[in-house]
Amino acid sequence: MSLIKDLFTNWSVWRRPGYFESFDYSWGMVIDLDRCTGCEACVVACTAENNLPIVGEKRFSENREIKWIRIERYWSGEYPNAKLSFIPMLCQHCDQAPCEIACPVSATYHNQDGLNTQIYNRCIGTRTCAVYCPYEVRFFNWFSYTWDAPLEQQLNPDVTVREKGVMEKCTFCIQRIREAKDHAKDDGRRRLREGDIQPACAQACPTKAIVFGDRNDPDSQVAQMASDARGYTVLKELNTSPSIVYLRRVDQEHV
Amino acid sequence: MSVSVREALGAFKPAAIAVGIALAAYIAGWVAYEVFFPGTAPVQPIEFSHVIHAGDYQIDCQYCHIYAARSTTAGVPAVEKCMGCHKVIATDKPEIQKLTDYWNSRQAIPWIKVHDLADFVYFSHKRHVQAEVACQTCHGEVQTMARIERVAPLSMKWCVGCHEEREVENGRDCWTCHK
Amino acid sequence: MARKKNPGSKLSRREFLALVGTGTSVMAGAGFLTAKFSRRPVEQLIPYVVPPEDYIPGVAAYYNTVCNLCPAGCGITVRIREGRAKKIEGNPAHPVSQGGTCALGQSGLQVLYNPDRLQTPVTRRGERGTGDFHTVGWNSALTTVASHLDKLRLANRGAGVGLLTGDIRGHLDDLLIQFLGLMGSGRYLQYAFTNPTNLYSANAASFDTAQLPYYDIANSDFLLSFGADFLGMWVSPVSYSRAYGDFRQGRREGEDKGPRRQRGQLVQIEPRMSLTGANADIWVPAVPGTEGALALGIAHIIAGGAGRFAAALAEFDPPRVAEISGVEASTIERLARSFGDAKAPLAIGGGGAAAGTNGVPNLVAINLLNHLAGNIGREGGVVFNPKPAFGRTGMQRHGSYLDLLAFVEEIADVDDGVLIIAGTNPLYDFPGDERLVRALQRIPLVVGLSSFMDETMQYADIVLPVNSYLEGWGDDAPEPGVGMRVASISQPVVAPLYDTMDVGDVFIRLAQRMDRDMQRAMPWPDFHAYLRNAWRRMYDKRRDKLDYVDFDAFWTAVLEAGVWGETRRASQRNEFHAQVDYEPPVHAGNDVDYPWYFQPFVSQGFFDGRGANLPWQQELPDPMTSIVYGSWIELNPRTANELGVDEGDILEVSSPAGSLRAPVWITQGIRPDTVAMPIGQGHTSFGRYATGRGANPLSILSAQVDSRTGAFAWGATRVNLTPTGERIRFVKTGGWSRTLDRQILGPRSGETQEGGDHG
Amino acid sequence: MSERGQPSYQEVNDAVLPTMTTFTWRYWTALSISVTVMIFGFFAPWWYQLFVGVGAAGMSRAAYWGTYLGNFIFWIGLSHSGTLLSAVLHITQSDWRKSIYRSAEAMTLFSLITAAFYVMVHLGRLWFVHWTVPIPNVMGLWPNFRSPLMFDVMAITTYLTASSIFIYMGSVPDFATVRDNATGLRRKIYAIMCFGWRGTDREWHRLGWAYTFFAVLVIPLAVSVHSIVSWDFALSIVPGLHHTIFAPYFVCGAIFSGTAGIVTVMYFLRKYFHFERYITEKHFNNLGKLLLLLSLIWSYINMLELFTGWFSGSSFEIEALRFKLFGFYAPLFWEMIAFCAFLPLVLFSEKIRTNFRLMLWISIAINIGMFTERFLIVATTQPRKFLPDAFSFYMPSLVEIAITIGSFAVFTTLFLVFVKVFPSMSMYEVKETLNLPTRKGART
Repeated sequence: MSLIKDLFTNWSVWRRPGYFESFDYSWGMVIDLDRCTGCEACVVACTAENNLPIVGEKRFSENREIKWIRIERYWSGEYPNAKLSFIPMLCQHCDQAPCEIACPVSATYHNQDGLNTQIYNRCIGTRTCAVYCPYEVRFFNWFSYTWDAPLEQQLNPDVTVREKGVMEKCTFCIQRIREAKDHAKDDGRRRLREGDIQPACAQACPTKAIVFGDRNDPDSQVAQMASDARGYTVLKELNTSPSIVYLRRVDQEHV
Repeated sequence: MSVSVREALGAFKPAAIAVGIALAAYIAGWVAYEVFFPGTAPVQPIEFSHVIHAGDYQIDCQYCHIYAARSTTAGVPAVEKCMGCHKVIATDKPEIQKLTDYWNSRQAIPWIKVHDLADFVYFSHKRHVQAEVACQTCHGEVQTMARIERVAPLSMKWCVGCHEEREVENGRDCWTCHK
Repeated sequence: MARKKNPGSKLSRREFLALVGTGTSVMAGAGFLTAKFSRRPVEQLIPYVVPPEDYIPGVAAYYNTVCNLCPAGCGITVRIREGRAKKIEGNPAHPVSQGGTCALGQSGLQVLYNPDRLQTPVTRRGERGTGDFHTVGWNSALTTVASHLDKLRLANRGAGVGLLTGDIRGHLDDLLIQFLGLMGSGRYLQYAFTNPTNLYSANAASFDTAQLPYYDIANSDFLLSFGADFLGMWVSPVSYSRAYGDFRQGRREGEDKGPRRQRGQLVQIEPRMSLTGANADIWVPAVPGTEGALALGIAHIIAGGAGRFAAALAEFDPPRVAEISGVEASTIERLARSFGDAKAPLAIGGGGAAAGTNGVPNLVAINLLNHLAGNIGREGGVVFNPKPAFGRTGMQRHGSYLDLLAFVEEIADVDDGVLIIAGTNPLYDFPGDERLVRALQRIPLVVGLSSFMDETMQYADIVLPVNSYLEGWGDDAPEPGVGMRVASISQPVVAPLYDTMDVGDVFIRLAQRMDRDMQRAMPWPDFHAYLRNAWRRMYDKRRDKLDYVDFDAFWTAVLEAGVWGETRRASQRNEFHAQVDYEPPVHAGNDVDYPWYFQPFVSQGFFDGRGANLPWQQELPDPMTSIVYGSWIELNPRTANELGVDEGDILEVSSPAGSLRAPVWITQGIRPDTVAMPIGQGHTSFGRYATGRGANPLSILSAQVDSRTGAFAWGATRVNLTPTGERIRFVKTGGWSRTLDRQILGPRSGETQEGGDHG
Repeated sequence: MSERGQPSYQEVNDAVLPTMTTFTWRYWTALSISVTVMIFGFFAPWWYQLFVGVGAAGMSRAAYWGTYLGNFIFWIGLSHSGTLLSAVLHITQSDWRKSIYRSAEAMTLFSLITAAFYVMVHLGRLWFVHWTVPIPNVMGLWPNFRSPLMFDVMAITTYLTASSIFIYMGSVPDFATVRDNATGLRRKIYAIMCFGWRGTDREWHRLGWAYTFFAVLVIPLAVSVHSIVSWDFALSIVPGLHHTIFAPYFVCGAIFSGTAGIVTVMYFLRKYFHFERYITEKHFNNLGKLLLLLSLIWSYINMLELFTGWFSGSSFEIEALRFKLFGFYAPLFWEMIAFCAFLPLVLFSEKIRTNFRLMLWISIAINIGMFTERFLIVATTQPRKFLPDAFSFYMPSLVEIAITIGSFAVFTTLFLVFVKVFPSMSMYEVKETLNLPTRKGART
């Protein structure tokens, strides 16, 4: 039975060196923390694009909010030399994703675009992936959420509205990727071009701190910026090899 | 002294038979419903016959389902479209008069969906039409159906099976069809 | 056989068969029903009777229009699917937004689809302010108003009609002027407490150009910002943010990366660390209102005792300035040196610096820095805009706080005066003095044009529901401009959800219900027609310069692009006309009973409070604290120790004008002698999401005004804090706010990232 | 009465068979209470949770796992006593096992079932639980065999099957005895249940052979099960869970709590079914020794875990450790240490080991401690992971507490039913230990 064959190939394939380079694309991001001002435009943009629920004050207070991208803030120093740094935290789409081995039903897996994807309607809600995720960027639908009419008219028809008991997370706006591929096919192009796609956060960002592109394409903007001297990946020691490279904020103490 | 298993079982025979009959009846009832009210071929508000249009008159599918090649949805023709012909053609037929009533009262026709995919499924008619998949592959021999009937199971296995057979690019990637 | 089946039983064959019969039939029925109810409900396919043209289900359409949630006037692109607005993006072609948006702009969709929108005209039934209204038809509502106006006009008492609006620009402004003109009234005022009134007059005084300049942040390399939270919600956040990005890391335009230029340095001078302060390289907490002195101190060092201002600056030597502003002399010298040495230094003043009783002098002093640096009209400096393509500048439109009071009271004094309020909510924006309310109470007819029943609308007699900006027509000449002449049209991207009209339409309809000359004077069928005419006139003026076959081509082109501009720059010589002098700030309340400076600040999510009814904004974590749903008061840890309070303890905040309660948020980013509160919450009537949430700091401000302009000085009140003993848990996203030396923000400068220590 | 105070075969029957047929008021009250608690404590809240969503429980961001999984480990652990123990002792030919193993194995079975319940309670979408089973389906999809949870599903189902066969097989001859002493329908039922056991040599021989075979099979199985359960946690990279020591840690802890569980059960059987002559000091003494040994091992492993955490010097581990030892849940942690590491030390004295009531209290204390341990594993680690900004806190909700209490009722109910269906003491094996009956002793 072919399924059994697949089963065993899948088992070993992940360990093959250079496996991810062999993908069609490897979508990635570069976030320049020296540009990021923490204005949170990306947060609302994501909410609007991906039908994130309005959970309400009570559930928010229970840490049940759903924000695929959030701005984390870290203080250093004391008044008057206090400094506040922002870092946008979203799914890092790790190549060695801890969450992917976790799911008993393969609701989360690595697809041919190098995306760490989440299939909502396959999820049975064991929440293991969220426990395994070191970046805390997976969000669980503790309830089924509703929208006060007519707010639901804004919901994006390209994205499912998740029901209770389902895990969800940043998809790099995969619906946009799909649409772009669709248009590319219409134009008879096999591959997408640089700049065909922008996730909601990158598009909204007023300082253009977020750059999105294909890491497998050496002359793409992401590939080039990723090699910047300021580049780093969050929690590198965990060896999750994320798809998101951050550019450190320059701290210029002496002006 | 001791009781044999067979003997013991005997005591439970009537009970077993009763349960058996009950189950049989239950299943029979279920089947009856499926037979008399088939979900795959519901009764439509207007007895529109594809046999006449697609069969006899050989009208191209996309003449009415205009969005099939341009969009994810094939689109059901607007009442206006039907009236385009039926202002003059076959106006005496009762079904056509139904149509005319809808048109005169400026009401939409509440067609019943036969091929209904779940909300979490992304299906693009455009892609399939452009890949030159015949409509009949999924919708069956429509031109022979007096009342539209769903022939394909529209199950995931069925979709993926076709994708594999045609070696569709990323045909087995969940996100190709899910959203 | 039944007997054979169970010999033990007493059943007769008949009974047995009956039993079996009923049993089976019941079971069969059960099966039937289970099948019936276990089946998925039937879905229907409802086609159009007549489909709208260029409509393809499943394919998105994009329309360009203008955002009017704040006065910046960003160009936006709205994504439409099946006739519904799905997403707002920045319009890349628009020079203000350049493809970006702010958090508030994204939420415009929730203004459109807000569940609390006013859907039909309503008239007051109960007492004013009780919010007891009942619905009426447009016809009767308009007729009532029209007849009233007509009466006044025919009696030549039209002067008793006043129009109070928020920030209305472009041709709608002209239309309103015309309407009032026909009424024989000049009473037309635009008020919002966030209007940069002081900045206008300061610029008028220093450069005699009464407009908002275009600060070329992108090309400057040293930016000295006095209280201007230009990365927050100050004046034009998106365009400034974009500029800031380039200011830090150089232009980033798709393919070409551009030459890597010197990274610009930002110094933020303000008592409470704003978003801009958080992003600054150095945050200098100065005493509120003393920014002017600081600026002069810096000027003193730069000028070095020479030049025209030597005399005026003489007394502002570092020690003295340090004593006034609470900033060490060394820091001042350091800043001055960097400012002097920088290639393209730039000084921006606003926000808190302009919100004192000495706002104008402060800003003039800051302007002086730009003058000394030779910035005016220079790249990387202060670029003044050419006269806008149409409409009045803010200086001409806006009224100050005192103007507003006078305005409303005058109307109240004339017998049967009429006040029409559109797109502004002064009863929320206003400090805690009753004069405005009392005046409103005395006006016989108050007509409101609004989408929501906000605090002010509670006092209206008739409220007419207007289109949200995504449903109506309009145009806009953004202010501040971007150094060149820009105009954009905003078009309806979706059909109006409810029975609502554009503001312009309302007045045209009113005119049509009045006597003949009125009708003749305003002949247009609707505002759209008026707008087209206006643009036709513009087009005709420039016909030779523009290469379009005819006006329609031009019009469609502008609609498609969403923006139209002329690369015509204003020439401005680097002259300085004002007398510089430092005027110490006056704060309401003495420093004994009211030991703390009180600094309300415009919040990221709600701007001046207008965003509070949008659930997305309510659930938007505040950038500095990550708090959602509610307001707080920011304390320095030292202050908290003095009061013996901890995070979440509720304080009684009392000022000479009133008091409120707010929970404590302890932050390193504020002076110990200052406390701060976000503006935006504390609505008493603004839809289900905003009403009765948090507290409104404006409500306890004393009616302090700027000494020169009479603008509302919302940074000039002192408060006293008393713990109440109650406490709450903040609703917020953030957990701990220290990195615990984990590699989250990256390796320190110099080092590169190496594998960590986690086994 | 036969010599040396040994009971005769008849007396063994007379001791056991009545416990199955006589329904005292005490039994009825016990049953009705536990059934009520089960319904209103377990099933009702679960039903409610199914409707509103898992949000009914106290879990939230960062703490995605809660009491449910804590309970799951606890019950799996409890299940390790019976089958494993009885198998080991069976192979090692230690006869004292024979009077207690039946109830011990029952414990295994029922705690496994309770644990299985918890897996379902934990799930966000219970109605799709069958997707975890590798069966052909309309989606043409297989479960993910790389997932530790998948290992779990396999391991637990296998273990459940094995131990149910084990216990059933062990009781076939006893069913025959019951059959022979029963009448009417009951007689017939047991006739079927014992597969018409006649007691021929061939039957005895085959039983013995198969039984030993299963005993050997069950031992590695039992060990693997809890190792796998531990991997659910250890395979995550969560600080405080990502320890190689976890598998032995869990297994040892499991047997520890399991043995304590047996002691508790034994005490009640002895008290209420008057098995004084069959469950004696000897049993308590032996189990006491076992408990002592296990507690020492457990403490050792526990120290190892804490040490490695501290020794790693990694900010993540240290913070996790700090939170566990001195954080909000510190009292629970120290309570656990007291009950599981220090209290069992008193078992060094034989006087205490053979004191039934004391043994009861000690065993209960140990299980409380072990329950705490399982709770701490989920409650203290997840809220302190990697990004301080995402640090949070976990506090079980009423629903979770109710279900936790209810699950004990589930177990009790099952057990109360069991004692009426199965002979709660293996009659034939007890008889094996007696010397052959004299003419006086009647044979059945």
